[in-house]
Formats: sequence, structure tokens, C-alpha cells
Amino acid sequence: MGLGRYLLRRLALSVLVVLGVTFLVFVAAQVVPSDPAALYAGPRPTADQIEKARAELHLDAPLPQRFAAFAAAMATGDFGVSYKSRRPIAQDLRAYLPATLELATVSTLLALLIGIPAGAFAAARRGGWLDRAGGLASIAAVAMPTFFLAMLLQAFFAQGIGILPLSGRLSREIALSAPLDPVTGFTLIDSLIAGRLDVFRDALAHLILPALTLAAYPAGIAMRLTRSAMIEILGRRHILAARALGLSRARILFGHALPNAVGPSLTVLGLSFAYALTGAVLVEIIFAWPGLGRYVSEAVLSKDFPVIAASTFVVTLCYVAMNLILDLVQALVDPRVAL
Amino acid sequence: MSLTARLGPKGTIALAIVVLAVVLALFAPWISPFPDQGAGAPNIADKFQPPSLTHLFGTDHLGRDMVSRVIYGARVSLTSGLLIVFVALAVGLPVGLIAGYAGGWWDEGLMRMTDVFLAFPALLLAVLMAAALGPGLINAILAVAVTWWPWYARIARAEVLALRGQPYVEAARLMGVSHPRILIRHILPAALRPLSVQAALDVGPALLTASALSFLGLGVLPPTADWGQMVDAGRKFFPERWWYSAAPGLAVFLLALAFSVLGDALRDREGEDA
Amino acid sequence: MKRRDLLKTAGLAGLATFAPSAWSVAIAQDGSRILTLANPAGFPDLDPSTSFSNDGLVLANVYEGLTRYYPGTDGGTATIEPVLAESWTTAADGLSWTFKLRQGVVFHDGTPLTADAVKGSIERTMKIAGGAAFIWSAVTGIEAPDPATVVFKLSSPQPLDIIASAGFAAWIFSPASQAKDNAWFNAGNDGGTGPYKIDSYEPGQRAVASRFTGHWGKAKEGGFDKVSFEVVEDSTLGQNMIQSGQADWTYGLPYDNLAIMRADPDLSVVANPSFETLFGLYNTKRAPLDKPKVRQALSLAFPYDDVINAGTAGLGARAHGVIPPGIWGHDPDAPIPNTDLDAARKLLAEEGVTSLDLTMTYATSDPLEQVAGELWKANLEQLGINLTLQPMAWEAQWQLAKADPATAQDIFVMYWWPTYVTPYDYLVSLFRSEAAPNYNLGYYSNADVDKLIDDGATLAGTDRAKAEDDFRAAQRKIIEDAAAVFILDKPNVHVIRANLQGYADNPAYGHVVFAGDLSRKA
Amino acid sequence: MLDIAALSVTLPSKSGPIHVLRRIDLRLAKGEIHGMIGESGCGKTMTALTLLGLLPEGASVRAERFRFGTLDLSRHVASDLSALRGRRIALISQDPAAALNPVLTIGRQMDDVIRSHHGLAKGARRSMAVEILLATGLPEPEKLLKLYPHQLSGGMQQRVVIAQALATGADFLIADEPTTALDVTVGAQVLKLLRQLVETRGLTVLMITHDMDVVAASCDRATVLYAGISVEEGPVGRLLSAPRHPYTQALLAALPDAAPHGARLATVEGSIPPPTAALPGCAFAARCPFAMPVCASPPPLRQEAGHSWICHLEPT
Repeated sequence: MGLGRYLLRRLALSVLVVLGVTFLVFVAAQVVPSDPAALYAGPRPTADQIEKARAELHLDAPLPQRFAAFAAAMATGDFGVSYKSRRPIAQDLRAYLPATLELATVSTLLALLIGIPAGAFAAARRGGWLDRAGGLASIAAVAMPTFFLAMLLQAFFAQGIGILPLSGRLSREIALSAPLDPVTGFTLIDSLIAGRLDVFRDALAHLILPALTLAAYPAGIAMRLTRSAMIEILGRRHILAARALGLSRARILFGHALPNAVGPSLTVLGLSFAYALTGAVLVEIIFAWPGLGRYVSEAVLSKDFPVIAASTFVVTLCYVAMNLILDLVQALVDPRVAL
Repeated sequence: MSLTARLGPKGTIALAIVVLAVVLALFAPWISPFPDQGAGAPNIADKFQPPSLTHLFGTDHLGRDMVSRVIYGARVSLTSGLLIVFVALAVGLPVGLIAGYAGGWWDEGLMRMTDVFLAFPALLLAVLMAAALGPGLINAILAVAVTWWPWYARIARAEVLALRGQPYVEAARLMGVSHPRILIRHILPAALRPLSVQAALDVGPALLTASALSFLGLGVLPPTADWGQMVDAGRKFFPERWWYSAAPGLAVFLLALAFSVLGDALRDREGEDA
Repeated sequence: MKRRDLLKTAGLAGLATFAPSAWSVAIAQDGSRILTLANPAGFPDLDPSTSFSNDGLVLANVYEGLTRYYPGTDGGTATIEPVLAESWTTAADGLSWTFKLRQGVVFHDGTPLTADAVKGSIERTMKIAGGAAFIWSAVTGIEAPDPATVVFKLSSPQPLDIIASAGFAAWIFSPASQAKDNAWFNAGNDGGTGPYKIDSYEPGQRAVASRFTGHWGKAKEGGFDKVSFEVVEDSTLGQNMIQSGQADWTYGLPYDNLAIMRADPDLSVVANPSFETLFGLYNTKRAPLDKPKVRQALSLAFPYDDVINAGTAGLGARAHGVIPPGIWGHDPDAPIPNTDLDAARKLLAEEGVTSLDLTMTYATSDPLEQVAGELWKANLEQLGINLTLQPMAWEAQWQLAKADPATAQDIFVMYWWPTYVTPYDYLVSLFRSEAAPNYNLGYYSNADVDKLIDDGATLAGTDRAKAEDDFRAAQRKIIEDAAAVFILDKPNVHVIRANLQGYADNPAYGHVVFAGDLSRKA
Repeated sequence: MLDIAALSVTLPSKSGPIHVLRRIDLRLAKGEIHGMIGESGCGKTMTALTLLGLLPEGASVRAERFRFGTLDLSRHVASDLSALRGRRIALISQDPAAALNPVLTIGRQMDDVIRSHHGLAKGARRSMAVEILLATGLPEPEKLLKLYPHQLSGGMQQRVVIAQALATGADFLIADEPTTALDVTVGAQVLKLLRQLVETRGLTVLMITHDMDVVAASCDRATVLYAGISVEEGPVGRLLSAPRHPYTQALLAALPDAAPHGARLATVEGSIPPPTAALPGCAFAARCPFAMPVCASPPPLRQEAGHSWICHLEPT
């Protein structure tokens, strides 16, 4: 069907989905009982300050007109101002989104690095001690509540033996003595760009606990999915043929079986990234990680709709973009899928 | 073959834990050592008692016995876990069936709608719904179910697509059996099998999401015992008074574990080895 | 810096020692010059004209007002200290105030402090009319006859010296910054005269300020070169930072953990009364709460002492009406009810109320309000009254109450603290009749009380003693009417490192630290 | 080249030991294409797996005599055989499409085999691959290296599978039903290729099939298997024209071209005895038209000019 047409169709679908989500948020804004004017007028506004705010936000304009303005704002990326903090949302998103994306990426990588090899080895030595232990660990990881795991990790590694920082994204010394100027917003990358290895090490240390907490659930899923996929693959004839040709166990496992498991692993990658994007709310609160999750949960509790709308829009964009990329990678990796 | 044999050792233990949780939830007033404290009555005199013989898991900031609170908490967590999955199935299944069976515009429309709900960040949608509906158990359950049904719609659709091509379906069609009858009599039972296994596997994560909601203060109203809220309340006193968070946290973990293992055991017995 | 054994109790095995975390070592090297303040809430708005929340902590160190209010210590009379204004006089009719400015004061951008700068600052605040700008509502005009003199013209007599000492909307900032917009300030820029100037600001994380060498005040020996205002919303992290020495000052920690910190030689727990009081407004518009006797019965059923013990570990003080001690107009011997379930049952019987369903709303994030609700619910159950506890986010709770009294909550539990130090602020906002309720969320309206409040307001500028009598009479009427259950005056509890010197709480400026007054023992 | 006497393989299972191979005698001379024929389930593939040392865990392998080339493996058969796998013995799988890894290019799969058997540099490995692919009659092997299995026809896929077998350097090939998955004409070409390779490279091939035509077309000698027992063995010509063992006769009678035109095909009633059953006497007795009471005892080995079979019947 040609790469171009496939891309076009998927893009059209994605736009449709994003529009749907934006509309859903806008509807929620109307349905949920809230008085944006009071929120916008400041912490303890007087009655007339609220009236002034209502006019300023032209809340009394007819619904379709407001949706048009709302959709236009989303499209142009000028998300306007938060009702609560009156700060331009785009500015906050530029600070918070990379933090969440960084955490989501690292935790997803961690989930894959732990889950997939473990699943592969468990499948290779099915019934062996690794398979049973791995099976139990994966179920435990899936069942473990994130907020509880976060507390345990914090108590043990940070407060207990103190080898890892308790919270935050960078140590305060760096922010005080020589702050890192954000280029991409990803501290790991920025520190490398600035060539500051101390900052890189510090950022990495701050990432470990939250990323590990966030990676537990997807790692469990990754392991279970990879294990079942590999078991099926290892039973196939071409694996038997490869063994008959005298190839070594490791070469067969990683060279022949694992490439076939790329498909299921990609779905796991998609799932754990999506989970990290939205599941991070709890982890961000406990580890004081200045990410989108915390920013949005506060906005939801105080019904700060521009922030909710903008963040949801951005998260949905990431989600849809990631799905698109995953499908493309899947097609490229698996030659049988003709685009 | 008896049920326990069918489920294997791990499955039986998991089933035992689930049954125990159900019994605890149903007969909480008679089982818990301090029923009134479990329901919420404060008892300031022995505030923050460490674990002892009378209070196996110590007491909370209002002196209430943690064991009783956890037993009463089972009511909320169990009901929310099961109801979320049930409501999600009740919504997702029909959508998936119709989309898969009808195909064409129906399929495209329903599936795009499902995508919208799937694209919408799950916990955010749940928190938004809970904020909109206000706190309370039923609202929290609806809020989480809203983000959960799309998964079941997808699974149901995949099953229907696979089954629609089956000869016995075409045969029924040839004999003039009406579409709805085919759907309900032939396709639904076959689709239910993998879905029920998935549902059993999902009760654990469902009650975790519900307890995450109450962790954010959007679950049941105090003083009703709720594991998520108890872990949150205990967090401030962690680690000095570790038992305040440990008891409910462990309870959530055990119940979720039990359901997952049970789901797995059911899946294995179904022949698809996951 | 000695690390104390954090985990005394059996607790999680193997967690006994607390090794010095590798990450705070850097603090020790040049730490002595940095003051770290762990603030449990963010800084929503750093614009001096519109700031009206926790940002006061930062602004109080970066900007200065004309005067500063110091409450009298243990019964002594309050004093108003000169800051940017050296002296001030008021006309006989109280309708004009003249302030003489301190000489040699320079803004952070080097421009000198002039009368026009003061005039421009206050006028910008009044023009934007955001935040606490309403404190200047009586000001009709500001003149600057000469660079060192500022004259305020008022429409009605007002205690302008106290108003000028307010913690909000009273900051003076440079003419250049007066032209800037809200976004400029919130990007981490400042136009103040204060002892510190803002270096950097990461929203939701921290603001960093460094010493302003051109400040008119003399620097304290051993004072701080830098102040780091950290946003630490999670109390577990806050507690860990203060105990591990990563923070020098914090508050908002659970009261039940204070005992542990008091036992720590490196820390000292500073607790004294604050101007913040906790109360529950009864919905006087909905039966049966429209009957005073029913409200009095509910107040009699409230477990005051239990809440103080369980909620504030005994640090809170019984509230004597809505005006806390330390503010003029406080009434120490107001007739407040004590917990007496039998008396409550008698009153309910007189009103023929046998069973009742009530809803109490409070802030989700506040454990003290939840404890008050749960203990009260237990007592009310013995009277056959079922109290539903409804935790809500502040915005949602406030909007529900403002919508329609008939469908709103029965009891609205909240705190109140004054914009500036006056009993009028409490009474007019919470108990004066309002057509559309803004903060009078019990919808209480009583003509006599309204008159007393208004008279007191006009007299406050000229005859403060007479004004106090009017405010006290109004409060007595409110207590008698049981318009609200007055629970407790929230204690101001700060935990600081023991080696900090010169620290003193000033309840007029809630949770604010004047870093310029502090130093660290060598 | 290969000399096996009384090979037996039993697999453990919950419901008692499974006698997968009861008693197999097999002799192959170097350069010979030896057919192994029998109904499905008679142990053909299991014999192949045994020779490749690919039996599942816990299988017990015993043989009175087991010599491969100069090696005597009779004591610990299984472990020795797995050492030979891919080095001296290689497999040509049945369904070529399934035998090739769908997500790897032909080049990569050839390179894998060559790299694990010959310590050659990349360039040398590549030219060796090309040379072998040419030897199997594949056009423009250079282009082929970049293609994926699904882009090749069935015949070409089978040639690649054969090329892989050759690439191991093994001189003893086991071809497991190489033509079943191919249509007749392509199948014939593959058999011709095998014959060519045997002659040019001095290979020895064990041809496993259920199709008599394949045996007739390409094999020098053949062994007939029934229920895990080698019941008859001999040169193809004699076997087809004058089968001695009743089972072989029944097999040949079942072929369409053997029966007169339009007549019903002779079928053999009953089915193969289950592997769990112990068979003291002749395994075919239950279905043998000439069954006699003496058949309950183990049938004697009879030989006639290089043609041997086990049966109580006196040769007529």
C-alpha cells in the first residue's frame, strides 16, 4: 500500500483521536461544576474581583465560540494561561513535560532491560529455577501498588542506607552553585551537552528510585509477555532447524528467537510508556519529581481546566505519536508486513 | 477433576486468599477484634500503639486497631476491584462484539471512539471523573471503569473477528439464524472464555487503580476504611510508625497478588499458556 | 554534623543507621553561607502587587514595605516599626497620613527610593486591584510633595500605619519594575529594596536569592550570602531534609512527629500562637440549623480537647471566638461552650430534633480538619445525628458553598488569617451580611452585628479602644448566636536547626522568615 | 558410514514409558542415498531426531552397535550424537518455509551457519555462502543474500535449506520428507540436485519419506519401518519388485499405479499398535494376512543376497 499512504491514513486517524480527546476534555470542562472566574481571580478574591475575572475570561461567550477559540489555542500551541497560577501554560509545560518524558523513557528502558531478557531466559530454561522465580517476581511486580513500592524503596535506599537521594531531579548544590541551563529539558542530555559529568551522575542517581518504582509494573508485564511469546517461538520449526544446524544455544536464543519476539516486546514498550506517562502521578508526588503528573493532578483537583486541557492534549500527542512510531518500527522490523 | 487440582497448588492458595478476603469483607463486624474501631470510631487513648498482642498491627493516629481497619478496608477494595471489572466488561463487551461482528462503519466508529478513551491518559481520566462526580465509592468505581472498558472492547473485537470466520458461524448464518441470536448464542460464549480470564487477571490492577484514586483523596468518604487512603495517611508517619502504612499496603499487595495468580492459573487451565 | 539514628523503632529490619547521604555532603563545604528554607507549598505569584499566598515568604525577603507590625509579646502592646518610612503622622480627622521616607535606600537596580516610587508602587497595586489590593480601598489619592515625603488622602479614617505593614499588596518596588507585567516577575525578576535579590526561580521547585550588598540595613555577623527557598510539598521529604541537615527551617510537619524532633539535639521546635484560627460555619439558612439552639447543641457536642490532643499533639489553643490572641480586639473571657453531651441532648430535645443528617465539608489535604470531623462525628452519633464528612479541594468546596445555600453544605470547616492585623478582617469577611456570599459561607446575617462591625471599622482609624469594644460586642453576639463552632487557634510550629541564631516567629506574617535577621553559629 | 544394530529409544511419561523406537537396524555406505519408508507415526522422524541428538529431556537411547564412520558411539549414544550435530550430521527439514527464520535475511542465516563452523573472515564467509548457493542451483546468489524467506518460491527455499546443511560441512545429511511440501516438478528437481551433490561432494543421505515414488526415483537402498521396528531392508530395485515382508507388500499394493485401472485400492485394516504397548512377537501380526500362531514369538532375521527382512513366513 506504500509507506506514504499508510502514513497518511494513520496521521488522519491520529488527528481524529486527538480531536476526540480535546473535545472530551472540553465537554468535561462544561460538565464538571466549577467557577473558573473565582479560581482566576486569585487566592482570596473579593466579589468584584471575581466579576472582573469573569469578563476577562469572557466566560459568558456562547459555547461553540468558546470551543473554536479553545481548539484554535490547542492547534497553535498557545495554551493560554493557567486559571490558578496565571502563568503561561506553555512555559510550565516546557519545564514539566521533559521531566515526565525523561522519567517515562528511563523507566520504560529499565522495564524492557529487566523484563525481556528475563522473559527470554525463563522461556529458554522453562520450568527451571529461573522460570519459577521469574514468574513469581513478575506476578509480584504486577500486583505491587506503586505508592507502596515507592515508600519501601525510599525508606530502604534513601533513608536507610542513604546511597541514593530521597527526592527531586537534581541535588540542590548544583542548582545553587552552578545551575544547569536547560537546552532540551532532559537533564541527562543537557548535562552531556554541557559536558558536566558530575551533573550527569547526580541526575542519574536521582532517576534510579523513581524510574525503578515506575518500571516494576511494566517489567512484570514485559517478562510475562516475552516469556509466552518466546515459548511459542522456541517451539517453531526454524528453531529446530537452527539447532539441527549446530548453532549454539545463545546464538539461537538471541540471534534467532528474540528477533521474532520484537513484535510483542514493542506492544509492551508502548504499554509501559503510556503507563509511565500517566501512572507517574503517584511516583512524582512521592519523589517530588517536578513532572507533568503532579502538575496535572493539582490542576484536576482545583479544576484548572486550561492546564488539564493543555496537558491532556500534549500527553495524547505523545501517546499517539508513540503508537505511530511503534507501528512503523514493527513494520520495518518484520519484513513480512508489507506497508 | 476437582477445582483445586485444576488450578494447581499456586492457584489454590490464591483462591484461598480471595475467599478469605470475601469472608473477611462479609463478616467484618464479627471477625475483626475491634469492630467499632474498624468502622471508624476513634479511640484517642491508645494513639499510635506499635504492634502488640492486642493490636497485631498497632493502631493509627486516632488509636484505631489496624487489623480491624484493614478487615473493614477489604469491603471497599474488594467491591471496587470486582465492580470495576464488571462494569468495564458490561460496557466493553457489547462495544467489542458489535464492532467486530458488524464491521464496516460500525467497526470504524466504535473503534475510533475506543481509541479516544485509550489515548486519554487513564489515571487522569479517572481523577477527572472522580473530581467531577465527587468522592465516594460508586463514583470512584465508575471513574476507573470509564478508563478500563476500552481494553475489553479491543479483546472482545479481536475474538469476534477470529470467530466470525469460523465455519459454524457461517453455517448458522446459512440456516437463517438472525444476527443477534448468532451473536449471543454462538459468538458471545466463545468470546467470554478469554475475556473472563483477562477479567480475573485485571481485578488486581483494578483495585490498585481504585486505591491509587483514594491515595489522591478521591475514593470513599472518611471514616470508612479504605486501603489506599490508609497508606496515604500513614505515609507522613513513615518510617517511625511504619505499621500504619505497612498493614494496608501489604493487604492491597496480597489481594492483588492473589487475583493475578488466580487469573494466571485459570489461563493456564484454559490451555493458552501465557 | 552528627547524623542521628532516624529509625529507633523495630521498624523495617536493617534500617538502623542513617549513613550521611552522599548528596548533602556538598552542603557541608560551603553550606554555612546558605540558608535553606523547606516550604511545603509552591509560590503561585511573585508579582508584589498581586501576591496573596505562600509567595509572601520570598517577597518578605526581597521587598520591603513602609512599616512592619510586631505583636506585643505575652500581653504587651503591639508596636509598628519603621522600615522604608522613618516616621509618619496622621491628620486630626484621620483622613490623611504623611510618611517621611528613610534616606539612602536603593532598589536592587541601583535607582534610589523616592516618594514617586512609593506612589507608583501603591497605585500599580490599586490599579491591578488583584490579591489584597482591597486594603487600600479607602485611599482616594497619593501625593509626593518632595522626594522624601508621601501623603495619602483617605475617604474614611483608616489605621494606615497598620495597613502599610501588611504582608501583601504593601510592597514598594522600583519605577522600572512598575512597568513590567506579571509574567516578568514570575520569570524570577524582582524590583525590590530588600536584603536579598532573586538569582533564579524554577517554578514548583525552588527560588534562589543572594545577599544585596547595597541594602541600607547592616548585615548580621555570620549572616547568609544565599537563601534557597525550596518547594517540598511532601511532609515526609520535609521532615527528612530538616533531620538530615539539608534544610534549616520548615513547617507543616505532622504534629505527632514533633516529639521525635524535640528529642533531637540538632533541631529545635519553635511553637507559638498564630493569627490562623480553625472554625466551622453553620448553614444558618437551612432547617434545622436555622434555630440557634440546634447550633448551640452541635457546638456543645464538639470534642474540643480531644481534637487539640489528637490533632495538634496538644499544641493548639481553645479558640475564644473568631479573633485569636495577639490581635487587638481579642476577647480572652468570651463565653465559649465546653464539651457537654447531656446539655446538647437537652437543647435538641427542646427543639424537638431526634434524628438528623448533616454534611460537613473540609479541605482534602488537611489532616487536622479530618481529625476534627471524625471525632465530632463520633460524639454526634451518640445524639442520633449522622455527620457525613465530605473532603473536597478548596476551590470545589468554596464554589459549592457559594452556589446556593439550600443545596450547600451544613457545616463549612475552614481556616482564616488576616490580610493585615485587624479584627475587622475576620468579622467583615465571615460574619457581615452579604447579598452574594463570598466568605460569609454560613450566610449569617444579623443587623445589630453588622452595625457593630461597621461602627468599629470607622472608629479603628481614630479611636482604636472604642473600635475594640464594638468588635468585642459583635463577637459576643456571634458566639451567643452560635453562628459557628470555634474550634482552635492553630499553633505556629516551625522546626529549625539548633545552630540558627536570631530566629523569631512573627504571627503577623504567617510562615515568613526574615533571613536578614538570621545567622549561623560558627 | 553408518552401522546401527538394535537401536531403541524410550521416552518417560506420566502414564509409563513410551517405546518410540523398539528395534532399528540401519546400515548406510558412504555416498549412498538410503530411503527410510513407513506410515506416519512409525518412528521415521524420531530416528532422525535421535541421529541429530535432539531427543527431548529424559529420553533413554540404547543400541547393541552404533558406529558412525570411524566412531563407536554405542556406550553413551545421546551425548556423542549431539556433539556430531551440525558438524558431521545435518538436517534438511521438511517444510522449507517453516525451516527458515522469517525475520532474518538469507545472507544472515547462511552467515550464521558458516560462522559457527568455520573461523573465516567476513569476506571469505560471504563468498563461501555464494559458492554453496550456486552449487544448489540458485540464480544470482548475490541478490539472494539480501532477500527474506517469504520472497522466495518453495523450491528456492528448499535449495537454501540444503545450502545451509552443506554450509555446516557435514558429510552425512538427513533429508526429512524434502519434497512433501513442494509440487511434483519442483520436488523432482530437488531430488536430482541431491543426487548431484552426493556424487560431487561424496555425501551420504538418509532420505525419510512416506512416498514410494520418491524412494524409487532417488534412493539406492531403503529400509521399511513399522511401529518403531525396521522390518525389511534392501536394494530399491529388489524391494519394489519383490517385497518379502507382508507389510511392505501391503504398502506397495496400496499405491494407485500398482492397482489395475478403476479397481478399489487395497487398504490395510486396523492401525499401528500404540507405542506404550509391549510387543513380544511380530508387530505386524495383528494386521498381517498371513498371520500364524508362531508370529507371537519374535520373527527371525532372513537374508537373501543383500536383502533382509524379519518374518516367520518361509520365503517361497
